[in-house]
Amino acid sequence: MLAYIFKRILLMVPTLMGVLLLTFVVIQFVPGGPVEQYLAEAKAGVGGGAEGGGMAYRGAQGVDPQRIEQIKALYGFDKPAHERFFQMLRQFAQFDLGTSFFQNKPVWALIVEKLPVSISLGLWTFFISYLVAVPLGVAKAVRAGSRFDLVTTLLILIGYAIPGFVLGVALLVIFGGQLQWFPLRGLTSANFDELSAMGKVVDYLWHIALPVTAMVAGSFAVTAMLTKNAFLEEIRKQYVLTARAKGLSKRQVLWKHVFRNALIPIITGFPAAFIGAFFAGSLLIETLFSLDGLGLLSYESVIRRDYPVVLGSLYLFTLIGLVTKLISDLCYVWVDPRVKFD
Amino acid sequence: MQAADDKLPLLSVRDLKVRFGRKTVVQGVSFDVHPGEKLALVGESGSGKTITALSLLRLAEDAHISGQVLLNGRNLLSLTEREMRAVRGGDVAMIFQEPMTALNPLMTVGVQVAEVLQLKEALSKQQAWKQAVELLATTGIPEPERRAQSYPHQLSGGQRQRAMIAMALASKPKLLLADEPTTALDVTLRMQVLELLSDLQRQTGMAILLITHDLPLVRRFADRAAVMEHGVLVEQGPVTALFDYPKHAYTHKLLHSQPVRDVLQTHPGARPVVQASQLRVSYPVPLAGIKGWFGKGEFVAVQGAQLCLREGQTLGVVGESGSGKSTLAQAILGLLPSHGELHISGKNWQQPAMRNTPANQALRRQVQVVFQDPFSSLSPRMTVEEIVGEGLRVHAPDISEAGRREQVLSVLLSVGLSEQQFPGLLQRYPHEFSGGQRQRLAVARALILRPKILVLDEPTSALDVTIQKQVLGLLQRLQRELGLSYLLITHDMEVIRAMAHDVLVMKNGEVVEQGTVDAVLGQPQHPYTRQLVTATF
Amino acid sequence: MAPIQTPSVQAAMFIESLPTVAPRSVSPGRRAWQRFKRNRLGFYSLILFCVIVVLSLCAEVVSNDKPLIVHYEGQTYFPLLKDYPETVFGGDFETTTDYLDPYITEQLHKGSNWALFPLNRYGEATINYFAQAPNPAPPSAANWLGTDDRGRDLLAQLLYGFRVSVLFALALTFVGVLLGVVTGAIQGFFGGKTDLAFQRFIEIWGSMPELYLLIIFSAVLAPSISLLLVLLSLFGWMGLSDYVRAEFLRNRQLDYVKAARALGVPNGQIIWRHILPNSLTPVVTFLPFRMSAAILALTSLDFLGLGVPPGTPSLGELLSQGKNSIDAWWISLGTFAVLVMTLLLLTFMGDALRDALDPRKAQVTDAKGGV
Amino acid sequence: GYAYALWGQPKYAQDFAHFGYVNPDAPKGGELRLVSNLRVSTFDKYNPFTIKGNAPAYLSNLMFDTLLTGSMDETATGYGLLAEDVTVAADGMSATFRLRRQARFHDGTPVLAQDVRHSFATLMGPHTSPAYKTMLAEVVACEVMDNRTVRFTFRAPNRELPLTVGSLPIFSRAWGAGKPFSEVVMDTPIGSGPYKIGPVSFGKDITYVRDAHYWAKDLPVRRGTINFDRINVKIYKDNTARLEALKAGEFDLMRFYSAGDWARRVDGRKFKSGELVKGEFAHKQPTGFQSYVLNARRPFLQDVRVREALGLALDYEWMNRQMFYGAYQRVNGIFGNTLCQTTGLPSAAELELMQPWGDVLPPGAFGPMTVAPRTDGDSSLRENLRKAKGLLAAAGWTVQGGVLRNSAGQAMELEYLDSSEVGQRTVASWQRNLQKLGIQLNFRAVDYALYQQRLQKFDFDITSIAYQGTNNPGQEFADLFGSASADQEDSGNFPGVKSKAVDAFVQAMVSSKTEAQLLPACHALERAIAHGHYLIPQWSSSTHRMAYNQWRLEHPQVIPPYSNGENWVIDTWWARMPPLTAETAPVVLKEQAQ
Ligand SMILES: Nc1ncnc2c1ncn2[C@@H]1O[C@H](COP(=O)(O)OP(=O)(O)OP(=O)(O)O)[C@@H](O)[C@H]1O
Ligand SMILES: Nc1ncnc2c1ncn2[C@@H]1O[C@H](COP(=O)(O)OP(=O)(O)OP(=O)(O)O)[C@@H](O)[C@H]1O
Ligand SMILES: [Mg+2]
Ligand SMILES: [Mg+2]
Repeated sequence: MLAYIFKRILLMVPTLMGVLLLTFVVIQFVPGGPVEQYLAEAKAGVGGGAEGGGMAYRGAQGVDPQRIEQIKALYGFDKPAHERFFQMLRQFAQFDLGTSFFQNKPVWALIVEKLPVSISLGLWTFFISYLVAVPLGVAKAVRAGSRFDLVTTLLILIGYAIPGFVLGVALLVIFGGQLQWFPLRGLTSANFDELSAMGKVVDYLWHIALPVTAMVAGSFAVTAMLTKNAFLEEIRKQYVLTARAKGLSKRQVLWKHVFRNALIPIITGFPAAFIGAFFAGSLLIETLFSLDGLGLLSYESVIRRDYPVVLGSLYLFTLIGLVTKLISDLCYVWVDPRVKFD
Repeated sequence: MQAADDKLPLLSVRDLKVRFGRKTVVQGVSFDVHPGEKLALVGESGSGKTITALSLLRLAEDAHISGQVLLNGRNLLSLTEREMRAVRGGDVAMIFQEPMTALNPLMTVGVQVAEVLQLKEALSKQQAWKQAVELLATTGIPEPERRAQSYPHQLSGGQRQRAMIAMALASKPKLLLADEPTTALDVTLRMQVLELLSDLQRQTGMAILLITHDLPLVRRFADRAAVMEHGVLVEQGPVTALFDYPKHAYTHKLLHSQPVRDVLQTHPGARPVVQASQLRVSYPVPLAGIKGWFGKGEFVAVQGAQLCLREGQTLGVVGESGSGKSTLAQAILGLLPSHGELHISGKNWQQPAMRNTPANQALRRQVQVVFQDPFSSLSPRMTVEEIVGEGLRVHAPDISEAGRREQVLSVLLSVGLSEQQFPGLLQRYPHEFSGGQRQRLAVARALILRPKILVLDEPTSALDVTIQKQVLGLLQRLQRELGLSYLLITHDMEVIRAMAHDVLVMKNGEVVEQGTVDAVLGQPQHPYTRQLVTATF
Repeated sequence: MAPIQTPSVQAAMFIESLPTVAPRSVSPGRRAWQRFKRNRLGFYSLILFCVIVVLSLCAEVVSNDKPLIVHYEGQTYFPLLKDYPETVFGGDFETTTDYLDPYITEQLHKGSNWALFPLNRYGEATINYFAQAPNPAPPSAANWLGTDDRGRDLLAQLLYGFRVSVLFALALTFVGVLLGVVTGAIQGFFGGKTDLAFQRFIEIWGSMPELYLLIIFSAVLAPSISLLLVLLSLFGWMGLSDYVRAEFLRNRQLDYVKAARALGVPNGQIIWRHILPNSLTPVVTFLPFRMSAAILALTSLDFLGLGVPPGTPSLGELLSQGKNSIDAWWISLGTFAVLVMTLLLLTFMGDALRDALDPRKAQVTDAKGGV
Repeated sequence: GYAYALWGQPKYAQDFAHFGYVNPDAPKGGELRLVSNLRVSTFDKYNPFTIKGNAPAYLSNLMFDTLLTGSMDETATGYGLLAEDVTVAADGMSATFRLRRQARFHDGTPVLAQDVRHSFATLMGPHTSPAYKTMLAEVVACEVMDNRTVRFTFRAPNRELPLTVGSLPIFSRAWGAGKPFSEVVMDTPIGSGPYKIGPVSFGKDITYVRDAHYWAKDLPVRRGTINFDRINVKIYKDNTARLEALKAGEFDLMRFYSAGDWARRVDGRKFKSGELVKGEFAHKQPTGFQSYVLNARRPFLQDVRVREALGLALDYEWMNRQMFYGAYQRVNGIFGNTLCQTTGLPSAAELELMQPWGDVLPPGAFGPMTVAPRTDGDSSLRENLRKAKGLLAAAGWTVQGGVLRNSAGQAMELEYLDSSEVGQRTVASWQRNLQKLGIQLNFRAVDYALYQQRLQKFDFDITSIAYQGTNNPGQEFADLFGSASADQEDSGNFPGVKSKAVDAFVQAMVSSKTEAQLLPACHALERAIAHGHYLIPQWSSSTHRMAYNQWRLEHPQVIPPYSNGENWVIDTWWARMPPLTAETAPVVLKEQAQ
């Protein structure tokens, strides 16, 4: 097994290189790089204005070529592509992720800065959704076809069908704006530091209640249905009879015997979801509740062509993703000793 | 130990009827079991014995059960699910017919046994584990500590069966429903297990409902016997009376069916089709502790085996349970990697043998197999027609659909499964059959291709003597007419006597003795062989 | 080994007599269908879904800005089938008539002229130009479900949007499932080096900067539904592939696979007939969700100009409108209702499909379910 | 002198006590809570001038004084703030500023000529936003004459430049001293402005605190202004959330740019109770000329008649009614709401300018100024379309088989380029109307960066551009409409106007020495552009739409015509002290809200 793990870890290097190379090459073809952004900024006025207008514009002359060269050098575009690529690899090998084009921060710092929000949203969403969805799925499997099954299906599907951002807006307007039960933005209150420990916890929970609700509502359906179907698949097998013949209670049969057998499909998504809980952001929810998370960071870096952030976070997250994948593969073996990879 | 008639019966079954959809498979069965009594339920394969037993515990899925099942006067059929739970495992325990599928594949057998102890005896985890290991040891499993940590698929057929027995006995039930508990055990182990049961019975007054096809076993072990045919109890009574003066025609037939030896004489010059020497097969086993991270240990299941199977002949393989017979068979089939010399019709398996390379595939057509555990070897989502017809579909793709169906039907008929008997037979799924029927499906699947070499791993263990006779007769006839070669693994000396030309005796992964049937069974050399021959009841 | 003989010879070898009656057999497909039907909810969902899809397929007849028949000055016209210039009806322009124009309406009702309009008088892109309330307008007699933010009838939008979205989703789901299952099966079944290599490929492919790729494409190509289908298909299969791989990794070690191997069944058949049917749980589970995800995906790329071609009605587009004008509740509510309904029907159908694929499912409806 | 006026005399005499639109006795104190209106909804630095990163909203205005400051009721006059005297050389080649003695930076050091030069040099240096370089391209140098005198010299005489340099932010040399400017990021700026940075929740909110010892607080230009003790700016990343926060009373004032929001979504409890009110404050800012730009480089759009026909199909009245809630006025010409605005027939002076170009100018140019087509009252859309049909026919385009084709059989198919799907909404009705003419207008939305790239390469048929208006038109019009820029990629000449006449008018405009010279040139230019139908005028708003908390804020009665919304509020409004509550609010205020 260790040999396999070792092999996988070794393979991560070429994989990472492949990923970076691919992205790097693609980036060379994307129209509108940071230099162009800079030039556009040189001409555009401040935003706003009446609706229907496209780019706001006030007259200006072109920027002289010398300036453009300067700007290119500023962003490192004066060197040929392959040189930039290898320089980047060298950096990444030392876990130096570079510095953002548009913000005055190293990519590491940016990511670390956004983590609290992403972890807050992600982890809660993850725990709530699994803690609810898996038992719910089991209950649905046991009572397949009953009214309970029907009603819960209806509920989780409604939750799933409302896109998170629409639900978020609705929650925000009703509970934030109209009723003012919950705050409209941020992760903590302004006076967070002055609060007692208990007060801090309450304040924090109070702030994340709406965004987490918006995120979690849609997350039950898939896991619950997957659990249900995985259980239905197993529940009629012979060993379940044996377990029942031993006199085990329904719950013991389900959780001690069936669960492990039904786990493979559930586990496939689990590690990714768990790690994802730390690093995945939700652009729309973050925006809506004015939270500064990774979702927003990655989106903005793509749209604004902030290549160091794009590549740096890609590198980091791919690395984590590869490790996660390995863990989830190892989980298969742990759950089902019959599974072999060779 | 004759049960006193005046004593209240422990279990009283009255007019039990079980129905699957419109099909009634148990049609009004009534019998009593008294405390400490051993009642044997014998009968045709598929007559409803397993279903009857399952119904007592209300575990027959999708079945409609009616009638009365009184356990100490309580009707089990009207208990709540919760009350029923106390009965199961506690008052009544069951040994299932097919241990491979009946054991949870992802739990070690030790845990599965210990679980009962924790539940019913309220032992702590460690205590339960300790006791589970002891229980496994009493059933004769070697290295019980290691075996307890094995998953079911890492055990031999007989070992699984013994794990099943240990599990059932763990809770010291008042009534034990034992469904074919010894099919995968060799004679010596069979004795040991029966001994164990008798011991327990003496200690706790446990009653046993023994479902079996093994009539000698019934005669030796049971107090009373009941005979079942087509879902009806046709006759019951004390064993001696029943065996000596059978009243019902079916009972009569049952008692007088014996495999008949009807094989061609040995041709010493016949071409060898399977030849092996210095064959060594091993399984990787996890090592304990840190070492387990860096590598795997090895359990050598077959060591230095030498064998030769000639065209048109049968090589019988007998041996202790867990001695590596199935392993040997799988190696010959190219399903396990092996070391040493192995030639099938003069060819080698292309390594790794498990791979379905074209070369291997061509070879595969010549070597077919009936696995020891038929249930798990049948795809659960394929119908009988697909399962049995598959070989044809693969190896003779030009046969038309209708032609194929015809062949499937005829081969099924030849193993005693007919459309008249089972309406919609071809469209049934494996789980809708009885253990013996599944075994015959597996035989049919292998036979339909008329392979050159057939590996039969306990092909008749779940068959009653009448059907067994039919199937063995069929095998003999095919061998005569087509010159098939069989590698026949069995614990049943009768079968060996009827079928084999040569015999090979295995113990602890080694071939301890081999020679012609007459030589080996007539003048056994090895002490184990001697034990085998004399222990036959 | 003797060649396979003709069936009759073969049969004669095994048995004394052939069965006299040819067996009445129900094919496995039929049995599956029967199991499907036995799930009432799923069965009716299927029917309802088909009805709605068919209805949306003939949306032109139900909801259109063109009349079905026009009788004008003694002549009969079928505007649904043919475009008539306005000049035909006494207008100014040689372009297709706008039958909602009051000027034309007046012409069509002069004297003995008449026109028969569809149930809802708006087509997929019709702006209710002659409405008085600002857009988006709440439900009214003219627009039963209100209008969207550019003055199009919401009912027509939902009908046509459903059509576009569902057809797109079906296609995307089909392609995605196909790719996912095939790749997952190959990795899981062969394991070893195949798995190792393919997994790395997926990892690299999966981290492709999709957004940039799309931007590049949008620079070169005009948006169209088929382009979107291709682009989304390129990346949409990987999630499912992992699930199928996991199932295969487990199931390939089971005894019946060993048995099939021993039988000499080729790999393809083992995958297809033996393992796949037993590995479908995630596939069946994800089907409805993939459908609805595909529906939403239609808009997810709008901000890049790669969503549905502008002006194409789609449920996703309506949803984002609903978010932008939260006070126009009729937009969100209507769209949301259609989405939930679609999803529900699909899920119920998925449940029934699961039952259909499960041979152990009770043959009788009134069996005691559960453990 | 104490002030510099672009044209004529400053409105306020040298000894003025305060600007006319302020309340000189406005109480000081209280807090103004604003919401950030920047596109990027966070900040990561305090230096507003460097390229990288984002500075908080309003920082530059509140923390840095300038040499001159404008009044909100004049268009082009600067009154001395840091400078007590400004003198423009007779040849117009330089401007000299003398700094006030009492001028102090936040760290207490005096503002010296060296600081002015340092500020100029830094802004022109490599580390700042290119906008400064563009703005100051005509400034050759900044020389220190003595400690308190500084002179800017110009490349060519240009009346506007003294105002431009007068509006440069001035900061201390001590700010981030010793570091390259690009690394001055988190150092608190040392300016001389009225506010300092107070409590900050970094990246989220910022509070500016009034400098109690602000050196200029008693200057006439500052009398009655800067009344709030604290100005708090909150950041919301989402528009809906921001709107809800307004309704919930989390801040005091918000400006609206969307007519739909203003008409439909600004209501709620606090509006009913009268705490929040919707205020529409009329202004006289130039309308600008937000327009649909027709790219005349494209073969189909080369004919002025085709371009006019396209404009006739735009039903502005419908849009204003159905989509804008009647909130806008139609733009007319490029100088709306300024002195340069053109009406009626050309004057003699204009004719004199135009006559030499009779053959290159569009024929209508000598007639009355264009008036955007209407679809209400006497005229109707059908009529406009008929007219358009006629124009198209004259240009050789007729409908064949339902599609507009030219003699070569090419179908008229145009593409509208936008950077977001949202634009589709406004274009939809135009598309519909064009369809009636047989013209297919496709809407194409592309990624923002791509959009810019295509604009730079003039790779579009039609797009929409919000040209900002100006009271002091000048050289920039050569970039916008000049022949030279028409062929130069990356220029501002999107419609591709290439006319010697236009070049001549721009030249006349730039070189005019007096207003009397300037105006005819502007009119001629406006006529040439308008009659060329390069731009299909859109709409503009003549009011600042602001919802504010009237229980907490009060504003002066006089609304200065040239203020830009928030600046007016920050400068001249004051806090009600104590704030009103539901009990204390007078009935008038409540009724006003109804
Ligand atoms: N789930 C099911 N659906 C339909 N028929 C079934 C089902 N399970 C069993 N049967 C049928 O019920 C009959 C009785 O089966 P049972 O398993 O009790 O036989 P048995 O007596 O135990 O036979 P064997 O000795 O072969 O194990 C068989 O004919 C079998 O085909
Ligand atoms: N996958 C495995 N991993 C480790 N050990 C195994 C595995 N499979 C079988 N064994 C061990 O190999 C030995 C031989 O097993 P095998 O199945 O060949 O026995 P057998 O002779 O067929 O016995 P039986 O008569 O009980 O079927 C047993 O001791 C068993 O525990
Ligand atoms: Mg049985
Ligand atoms: Mg065996």
